[in-house]
Amino acid sequence: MPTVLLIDSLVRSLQVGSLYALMALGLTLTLAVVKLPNFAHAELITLGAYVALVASFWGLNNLLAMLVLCFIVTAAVAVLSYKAVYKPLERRKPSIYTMILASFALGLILRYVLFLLVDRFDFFDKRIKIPLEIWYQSKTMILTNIFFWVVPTSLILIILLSLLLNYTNLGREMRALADNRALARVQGVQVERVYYFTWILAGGLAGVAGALWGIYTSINPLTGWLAILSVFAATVLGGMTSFVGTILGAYVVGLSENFVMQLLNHYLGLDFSFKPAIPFIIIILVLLFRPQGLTGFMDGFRTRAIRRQTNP
Amino acid sequence: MSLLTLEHVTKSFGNLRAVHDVSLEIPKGKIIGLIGPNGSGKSTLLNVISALNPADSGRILFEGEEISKRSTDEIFGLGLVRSFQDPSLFFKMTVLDNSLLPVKQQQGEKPWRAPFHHLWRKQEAAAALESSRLLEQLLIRKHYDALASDLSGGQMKLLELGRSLMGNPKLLLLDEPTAGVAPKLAYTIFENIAQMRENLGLTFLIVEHRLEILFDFVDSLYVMHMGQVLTEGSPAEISANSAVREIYFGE
Amino acid sequence: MNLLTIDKLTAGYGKLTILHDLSLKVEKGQYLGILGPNGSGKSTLVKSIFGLTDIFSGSIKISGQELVGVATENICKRGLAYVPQRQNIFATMTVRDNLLLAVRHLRRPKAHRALQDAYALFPILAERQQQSAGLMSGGERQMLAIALAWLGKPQIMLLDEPSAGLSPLFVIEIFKLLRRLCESGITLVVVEQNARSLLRWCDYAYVLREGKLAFEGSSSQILADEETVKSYLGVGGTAFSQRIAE
Amino acid sequence: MTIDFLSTGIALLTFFGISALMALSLNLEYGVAGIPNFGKALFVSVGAYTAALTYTYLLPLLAGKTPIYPCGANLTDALQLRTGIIREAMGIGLLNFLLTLVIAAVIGGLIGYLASYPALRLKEEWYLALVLLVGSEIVRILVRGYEPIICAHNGISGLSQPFVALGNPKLASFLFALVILALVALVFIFSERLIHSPYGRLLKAMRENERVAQSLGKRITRTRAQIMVIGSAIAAVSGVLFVVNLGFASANDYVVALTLDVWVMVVIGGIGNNRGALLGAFIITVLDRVTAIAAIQLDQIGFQLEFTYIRFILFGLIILLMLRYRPQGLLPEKPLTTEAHSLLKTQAQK
Repeated sequence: MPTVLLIDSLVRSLQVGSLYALMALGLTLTLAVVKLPNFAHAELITLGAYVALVASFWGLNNLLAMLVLCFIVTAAVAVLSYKAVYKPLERRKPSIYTMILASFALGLILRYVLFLLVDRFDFFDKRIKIPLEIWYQSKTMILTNIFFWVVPTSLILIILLSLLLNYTNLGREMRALADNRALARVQGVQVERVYYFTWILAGGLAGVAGALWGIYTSINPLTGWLAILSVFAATVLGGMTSFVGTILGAYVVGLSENFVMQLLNHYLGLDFSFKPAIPFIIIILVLLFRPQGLTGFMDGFRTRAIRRQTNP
Repeated sequence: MSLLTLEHVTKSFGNLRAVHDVSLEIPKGKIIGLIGPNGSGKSTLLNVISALNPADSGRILFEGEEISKRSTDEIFGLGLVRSFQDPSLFFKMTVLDNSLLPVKQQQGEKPWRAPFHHLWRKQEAAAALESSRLLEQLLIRKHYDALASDLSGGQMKLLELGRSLMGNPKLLLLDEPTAGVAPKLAYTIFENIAQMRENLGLTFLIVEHRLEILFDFVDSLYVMHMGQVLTEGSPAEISANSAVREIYFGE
Repeated sequence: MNLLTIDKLTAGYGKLTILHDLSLKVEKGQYLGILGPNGSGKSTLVKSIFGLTDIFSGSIKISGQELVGVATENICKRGLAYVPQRQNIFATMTVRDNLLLAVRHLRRPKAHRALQDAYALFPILAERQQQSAGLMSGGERQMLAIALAWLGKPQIMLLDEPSAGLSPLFVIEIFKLLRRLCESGITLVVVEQNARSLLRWCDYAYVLREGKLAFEGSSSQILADEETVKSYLGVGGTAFSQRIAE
Repeated sequence: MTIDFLSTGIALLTFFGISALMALSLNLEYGVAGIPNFGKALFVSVGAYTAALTYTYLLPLLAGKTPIYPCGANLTDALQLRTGIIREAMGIGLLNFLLTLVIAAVIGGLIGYLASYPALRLKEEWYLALVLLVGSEIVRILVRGYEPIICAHNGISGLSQPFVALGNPKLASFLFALVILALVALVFIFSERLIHSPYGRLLKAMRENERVAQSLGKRITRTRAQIMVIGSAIAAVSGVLFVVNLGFASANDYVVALTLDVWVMVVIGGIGNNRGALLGAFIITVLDRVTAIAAIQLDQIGFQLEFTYIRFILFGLIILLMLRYRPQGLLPEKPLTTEAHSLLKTQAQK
C-alpha cells in the first residue's frame, strides 16, 4: 500500500477519532448521568457546525471566539431541550423507549428547522471560511493549519473534561450520580443542578465538535445525523458509562472507519460505499458479545496494578 | 418419600457465596419451613431450585430425577412452582388473566391455533371454571375483571397463591407468602395452604418471617445462616436450639 | 431534649403500608437501637426519614423542623446522615474520590483536614485510597460507607444494619467505632436485626413489630426482660413462644 | 390548480393500507409483546428486495422466457422484459405478484427469526432497540453497495402492480387499493384474534415481566421468536406492496425515517390497540398526503417553502405532544377478552 495513503488515512483517523471523542463524551455524559440515550445529540453537532459557519460568513475569523460561540449556543439549546422536552416527560416515569422516541422526535424537529433555514439562506454543503495554510509538507504528508486546530483542540478539551470529572466537585458529583443515584441524593448531591451542568457540557462539546468538523469538511443539515451512530459506536465500545472507555472507543471507531477501511479497500477491494457500515458492525458485535465494552480490560489492568501495589 | 432433594448445592455471585453446600430433603405431602435472617440465602436458594440462577455445583433431584440442568420453564412443567417475595403479578392484566396464564398445555397459546377460537374454546372454558372456583375460595372471585394493580396488598398475595395453583403443581416454593399482609389475613393465607395440602396432597416449602404463624403450620423447618443450612428439625426442636436463638437474637 | 421526633407516621411503598401510626423520639447524644424481626419496618423507618418511601400521614421533625416533603438531597443539610444497608458506596469511584465527594462543601484546607481525620478514624481507608471502592471487602466497604456519612458532620447518623453480612470480628469493630462516634457527640440511630450484639452497645432501643412499636426501653431493661425477647421475635401466645421462654 | 379527487382518494387509500400493515406489525411486536423494533425499515425492505428479485427472475420464468441480469449493460433489456410481460399477460403478473407476497412473507419471517436472536443476549432492553436500528442501516448499506439485488445504488424500476395490464390506470390503481385493503382487513382480524386469545395473554405477560412468565412455565425465547416472525412477515408483505405501488426499489427508501413514521403511527393511535394502529396510520397518511399536495399547490403559486421539511417538523411535534399529554394514545389499550371472561361474567350475573 502506498505510504501516502497509509499516512493520510492515519491522519484522518486521528482527526475523526478526536472529534468522535468530543461528541461521544457528551453522549456518554447524558447516558451515564441523566440515563438518557439522546439521539438528538446529532442535531447539537450539526447546530454547532452551522453556528460556526454562519459566524464565519459574517466575518468572524477568530477560531477561538468561534468555538466559544458554538459552545454557548449549543449548550443553551441542550439545556432548553432538557427543560422543555425531557424533564416534563420524566415526571411520568416513562419507559426508556418513550425517552428514545422523544429524543428522535426532538432531533427530527431540530434537523428540519435547520433544513428550512439552510435552504432559505443557501448554506448547503458549505465549508466554514477559514484560510487554509500549509504548515508542514513532505513527500508523503501535508499537514495544514486545520489539522493543527482540530486535533490539539479536541485533545485539550478532552483533557479539560477529564480534569473536570476527576478533580472537581462537580465532576465527582456527576460520577456519583452515574454510579448510584439514590446514594448521591442521600449525600446531598443536587440532582437538578448537576443535570443542568451535564447538559451544558454535553451540548457545548457537541457544538464545538460540530464546528471543528465543519472546518475540514463541508456540512449540511444531515452532518450530525450521519455521524451519530459512529458516535454511539464509540460510546458502546466504552461500555456506555465509562469516560476513558469512550475516548478509546472513539479512536477505535475513527481508525476502523479510515485506516482499517483503507486497508480493506487496498487488499480486499472492498468498496468505500461500505464504510458507513463499520461503526454499525462494531455496535452490534460489542453489544452482543461484550456489552461491558473496553472497560473490562481496563479495570483488569487497574486491579492488577493496585494488587501489585498493595500486596508486594 | 422425598419429593425434592438438594445435594451439596452451591451458588456464588462473584466473591459472595450466597448458597454454600446446602443439602436438604422435602418429603412428599409436608409443609416445610425455611427460615433465617436477612441475607442468609433463602431467596437465592429458591432461585437456584427454580433455575432462575442455576447452581454452580451440586445436584437437585425432583421425584428422583435430576433437574439441575433444566430451564426455568421446564421445571415449572414438572410441577415445581415458585412464588416471589415482592408481589410479582402481571399488574396491567386482570385477575382472571393472571390466574389463567400458568395453565399448562394451552392450545390457544400456540400462535397458529390462537386465531381459531374453536380450537381452544373448550379448554379455556374449563380453565376459567377452575379459576373461578379457586378465586372464590380465595375470596377474590368478585374482582376477576379488575386489574391486578387495583387489588389490595393482601389480595395480591392471595392471587399469587391462586396463580401458583393453576399450574397444577406438586411442590410449591413460596417466598414470604404473607409479606406486607395484615396479621389476620396472614393466618387465612396459611389456613388456605394447610387446606390445599389436605385436599390436593400438595407439598410446600415456605420461606417466612412470621414465625408465630409458621410454627403452627409446618411439619419441620430448615434454618439457614450465611448461605448454609444451620440445622433442621421440628418446630419444638428448632425453638429449643441454642444456635438458632443465637442467630435470631444475637448470641 | 428531643432531636428527632416521629409522630404518628404511616408509610410504605405504593399500595403497601408498612409503618402504621408509629411514634418515637430520639434524644440528643443518644445511641439508639431500632430492633425487630425481618419485615417489621425497621429499614422502612430510616428510609422514610430520608424521603425514600411514600409517606401517607404523620410527621418527622428534626429540632422542631418538619422533614416530610423535603427532597432527599436536601435532608443532609439538616444535620442528618444515612448509611444504607446495601449499595452504600460509589463502587466505580476510588476510595479517595468517595471521601472527597463527602467533603465537597468545605474549602480546600478544611477538606484536607477532614480527610486526614477520616483516615485517622478509619485507618484502613488510608491504605486503600487509590483503590476502586467496589473492589474492597465487605467490612472495608462498610467502613467507607460510615466514613461518607460521618464526613458530612451530622448531628445524627442513621445506620441500616451496619453488621449485615460481616464476620463477627468486624461486627465488633463496627460497633466499637459507633460507640466512639457517639461519645464524640453524634446521635446514633442503628437499625439491627442482631439484637443482642447491638443491645450491648446502645443506650436505648425501640422494638418494632409489624410496623408498630412493640416495646421500648433501655438496653439493660430489654435484655433483662424475657417478654420483650419474645415480642422481639414476634411470637405471640403460640406454642413456640412458650417453648422459647422455657 | 385542479386536484383529481378520485386519484387522490385512491392514492390515499393505497398509502393508508400499506402504512396500516406496517403499524399493525409494530403494534404486535412492541404494543403487545414489548419488543422495541427500531429496525422496522429492515423488515419492510426485505419485501421490497424480494419483489425486485421475483420481478427479475421469477416473472420471466413464469412467462416462459429467460431472465436477464437486471443491471449494467442489460438494464434496458431487463426493464423491457419486465414491463412487457406485466403489460401483456395479466394472469402471469398476478401470479407473480401473489407468489412474491408469499415468498416475501416467508423470507421476512425467517429474518425476523434471526433477528430475535440478539433479543436473547441483550440484557438491557434499549440495547436491543439500538441493535435493530443499526442492523437495518447495515442491511441498507450492504444492499446499496452490492449490485445483484437491486443494482446497488441505482435501484430497480419497472416493478409495476399487476393490474396495469388492464390499460386503465385509474381502474388499475383502484383494484390494487382494494387488494391492499383486503390484506389489511385480513391482518387486522388475524391480530385481533391473536390478541384476544391465550397467546395474547402470553405476549402481554412477557411484555410485563419476563422472569415471572418464565417461572410460570412459559418459553420466552420461543415466544419472542414467534412474534418476531409474525411481525416481520407482515412487514415484508407491506414492503412488497410499498415497492410495487412505487414501481421502483431503492435502498434509500428504507431509512430510519421510515421506521420512525411507523412508530409515530403506533404512538398516536394507541400502543397495544390494533384499532389505534389503524387510526394512527390513517392520520399520518392523511397528514402526509395533505402536506405533499399543499406543497405542490403552494409551489405553483410561487410560494416556496419546502413542505417535506414542514412535514418532519410536524411529525416531531406530534410525537412530543402525544408523549407528553396523551402517552396512552388516542385509543388506549383495552384488556384482552376470551371465552373465560364472558363465562365468568355470565356466572356473576346469575
